[in-house]
Amino acid sequence: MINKVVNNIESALKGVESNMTFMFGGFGLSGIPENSIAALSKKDIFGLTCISNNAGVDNFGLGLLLKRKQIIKMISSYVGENAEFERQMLSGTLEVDLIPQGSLAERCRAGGAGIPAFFTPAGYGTEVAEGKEVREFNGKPHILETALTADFAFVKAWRGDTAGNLIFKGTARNFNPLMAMAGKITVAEVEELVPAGELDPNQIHTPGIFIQRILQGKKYEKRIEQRTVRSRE
Amino acid sequence: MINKVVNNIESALKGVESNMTFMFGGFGLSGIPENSIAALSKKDIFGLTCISNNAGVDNFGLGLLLKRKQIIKMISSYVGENAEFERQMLSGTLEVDLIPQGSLAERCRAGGAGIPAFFTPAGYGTEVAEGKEVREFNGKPHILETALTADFAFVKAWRGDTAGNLIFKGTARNFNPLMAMAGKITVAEVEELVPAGELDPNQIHTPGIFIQRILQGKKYEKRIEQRTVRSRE
Amino acid sequence: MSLDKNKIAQRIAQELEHNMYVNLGIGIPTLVANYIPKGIDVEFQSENGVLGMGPFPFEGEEDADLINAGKQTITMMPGAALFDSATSFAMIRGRHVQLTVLGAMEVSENGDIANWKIPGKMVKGMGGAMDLVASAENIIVAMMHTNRKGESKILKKCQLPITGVNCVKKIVTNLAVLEVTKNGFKLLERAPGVSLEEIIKATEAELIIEEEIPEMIL
Amino acid sequence: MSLDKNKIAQRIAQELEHNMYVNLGIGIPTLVANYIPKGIDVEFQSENGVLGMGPFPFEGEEDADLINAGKQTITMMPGAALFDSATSFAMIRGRHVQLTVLGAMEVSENGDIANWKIPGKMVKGMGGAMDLVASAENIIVAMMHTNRKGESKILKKCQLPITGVNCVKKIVTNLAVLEVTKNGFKLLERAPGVSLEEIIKATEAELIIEEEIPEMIL
Repeated sequence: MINKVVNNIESALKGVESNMTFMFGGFGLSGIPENSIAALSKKDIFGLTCISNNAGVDNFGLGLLLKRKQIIKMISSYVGENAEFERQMLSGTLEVDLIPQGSLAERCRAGGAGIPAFFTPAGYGTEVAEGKEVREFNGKPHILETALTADFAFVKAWRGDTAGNLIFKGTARNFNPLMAMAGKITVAEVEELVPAGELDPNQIHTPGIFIQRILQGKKYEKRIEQRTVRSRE
Repeated sequence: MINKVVNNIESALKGVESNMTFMFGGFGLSGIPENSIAALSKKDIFGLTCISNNAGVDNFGLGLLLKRKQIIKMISSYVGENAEFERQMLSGTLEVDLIPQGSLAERCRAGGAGIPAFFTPAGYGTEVAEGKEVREFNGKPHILETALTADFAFVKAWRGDTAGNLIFKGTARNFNPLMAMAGKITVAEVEELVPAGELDPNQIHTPGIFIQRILQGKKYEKRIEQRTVRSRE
Repeated sequence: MSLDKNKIAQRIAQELEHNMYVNLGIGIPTLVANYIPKGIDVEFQSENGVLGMGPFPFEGEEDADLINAGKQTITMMPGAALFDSATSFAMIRGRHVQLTVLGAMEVSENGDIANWKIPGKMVKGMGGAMDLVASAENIIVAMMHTNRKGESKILKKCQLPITGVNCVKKIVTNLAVLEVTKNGFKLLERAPGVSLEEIIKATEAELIIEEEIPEMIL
Repeated sequence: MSLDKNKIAQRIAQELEHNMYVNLGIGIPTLVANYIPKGIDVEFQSENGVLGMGPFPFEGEEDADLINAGKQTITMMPGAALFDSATSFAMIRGRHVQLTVLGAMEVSENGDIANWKIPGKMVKGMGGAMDLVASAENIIVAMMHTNRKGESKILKKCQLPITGVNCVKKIVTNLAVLEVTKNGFKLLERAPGVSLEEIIKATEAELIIEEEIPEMIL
C-alpha cells in the first residue's frame, strides 16, 4: 500500500511557490481546506492564481490570502460576501475570471481525467462565450470549454486513510473530489485519518491515486455562513 | 419523495420496442441486469442496437438476445467469448462498432451529463480515429468523441431504495452508473430494494434522479467467467 | 392588488407537477417549497450537491456540512442523496432536473434572461445560473414586474448582459403570469384586482392578449 | 537461453518503482505481480474499477462481484478503492496510473504498438488498450521476440492495425530488453546466454547497439 501521510502542514505545503496556480475545494465556507489555507496565508508567496468556486469571507477562507494580497487572479463562479475582494478587483490589482459553476466543476474534472476540452451549452450567447468556439449539436449551440489543472490542489475530507482514500460528508463534498483529480500535487486534509483498510472500499469517494499528500487537520472551525433554522412548533 | 418502484419486470419493460437503442451495464458477466435481459429475450422485439462493454456468452447475458437475432448492432469495447456473436458478425447480419473502453465509458457519462462531445487522446492514429476531428492540445493530438444515449438503459445494483437511489457492490459497479445517466428511461434492478431513508445519502453511488423505474430482481445467478483461485498454503 | 413575494411563490407552486425534480434559486424561488400542492411529490435539488433537500433544521441542529446553494443550513428528506459538483451539474446539464425557478433582472420576449451582472457595479458572478438556464426543460422566472425605479423588467430586448438565450418559458410577477411564446409574451393571468391596463402600462414589451384574462386563483 | 513467460515478468518487475500505480494487461503482464521487489510499494489498478488489487481468492472465497479486467476473480488489499468505469479511465487518461504493462503483436521503432486486430480474423475488440497506450507515462511491452512462424515482432513499421502511436517506452522479450528512443530501438540487455547475433537475427528493425550489451540479472 502506498503511504501518502505527511505529519505536518509544512511538509504538506512543500514546494509551494509564488506565481503558482492553486485549486481549493469548498462551496462557500463549507468543505474548505481550512488548515492549508491558514498555513498558506502565513507563507511569503505571492502572485497566486486561485481556482475556487468562491473567494471566502473577509477574515476566513481565501479572504486570508486576499488580505495579504497573495492572490493576483481568481477563477470562480461567485465571489460575493467579501469586501476586500471588491476593493482589490475595483482597483484593478486583482484579476477575476468568472465561470459558470457547472463549467467550473466539469473543467476541473476534465483536467484530472485527461479530457482537454468539451462542449457545453452553458454560457452560449453570453459574454462567457466570447472568443470561444461555438458548435451546434442536436440543433442546440454549445461552446467549447477547456480543462483546468493546478500546480497544487488543496482539498478537505471528513475521513481519509493512509493510502489517500477520502470520504466526504454532506454537501462539504462539492468541488473537492474534482479538484483532487486536477492537482499536479493534491494535498488532502481530513478531520479523521485512519489506517489503510479501515474504510470500506465501496464507500470511497476519492480513490487515493488522486492524492499525493494526506494529513490530519489540526483544527476545524467549520464556520456557517447563513445559519437558517425553523422553530419547533 | 418520488416513488420509482415497479412491481414486476413487465412494468419495468413497458415501452420497449423493436429498433430501439438499449444500454446494458456490466463488465463481462459481472453486474449485468440479468432479469431485464432474460425478459427482453422473451419479447418479440428485434432490430435492437445494444450498447454494452461486452456481449455476454453464448447462453447467458446478451448472448440470449443474440441467439434470437434480436440485435442488429452492438456498440462495445470487447466482444470475445461468444461463438454465436462471431457467426453473426462474420455472416454480416450483425453490425459491430468497437470503441475504446474508456471512450465508451466517457461517452455514456457525457450523454447523461449534457456534454455532446469531448476530446480524448485514446484512439488517435488508429482506425478508431477515422472520420473524426483531430485537434492538438498541449502538443498532443486528440480526437473528438460524441455522447451516447439510449431509449432505455438497463442497470443492476446491489441495493436500491424506492426513490431510485443505488449502491453497487465491488467491481459490479463498472458501467452501470454511467449508463444509468444516459438512458431516456433507465430501469434499475436490484438485489435488495429498501424503503427511502434506509440508505445513507452519503453512500449513494447513483442518485435516484437518474432512475425512472426500480424493481427487485427475482433471481440472480451471478455467473463467474474466470474462476481463479490460489491454494491455501 | 399586487402580489407579495409569498403570493408569487404560491402561484409558482401551482406549476409543480407530480414526480418533478426542481431547482429553486435564491430569493422568491426558495419560498416555493412552502407551497407544494397536496398530493404532489417533488424533490428539490441544490446545485452544491444534494437531492431531496428538506426544510431548515431546528435550532441547535444546524450542520456546517449540510447547506444549500444559498449557503443556508438545511436538512435532508428520507431518500436524499449527496454528490459532487460535477455530478450535480450533470443532472442539470443533462436535463434530469425538470424545472428551474429563478429570479431575474430582465426577461426579453424571445426568452432571454439577464440576472447576473450590472455594468459598473461589483459583479458577484453567475454561480450556477448559466448552467441552469442553458439546460432546464422548463424555466420559470419569479420577479417583480418593475424595478425600484418603476421601469419594466419585461422587455423587447434585454439591456443588461444576459445569462442565457431563448430559455425562459414562463414568468410570474407581482402583477401577472406571462408565457414566452415564439411570437412574444402572452398574458395568461392577472394578479387579483390588477387591471389589464396596469399590466400593459408596467410592461415595455408587447403583450399578446387573447380573450379575457382571468385572475390568478391563489 | 530464451526466457520463459515468468522470467519476462520477473525482469519487468525490476522496472517497478516505489509508490507507483500500475496497470497490468492480460497474459504475461499479470505475472509481474508475482515478482514485486522487496521494499517496493506499488498498487495495481484494474480498469474495470478497482485500485489496490490483491491476489486471487482462496478457493471457496470467489466473489462474482469482484473481478479484474481479465474477468478473473480477485481480492483487494487493505486500502483498496472501488469506482465506476469513467472514473477508472479518468485515472488512466489523466496519467494518474504511471506504468502500463501490456502484451503486443507488433511494436515499431517509433513506439507504435499493434495488439488488437488481425485483418481477416475475428476481431474481439480493443477493450481498454487504446486508452491505456494513449495516456500512460510509461508503457512497457511484454512479449515474445518473434511470432509462432518465427517472424520478428520488433519492426521498422507495424504491419497490423495499430493500437496507439509513439507510446511504447520499453520492450522486454524472451531474448532482450529494448528501449524505444527517438532514433529507434536501443538494445539494453540480453537474456542470459542469448548472443547478440541471435537477437539481431530475430529483429527486423535496426538495433542501436552501444558498447557491450550486458546480460539481464534475474
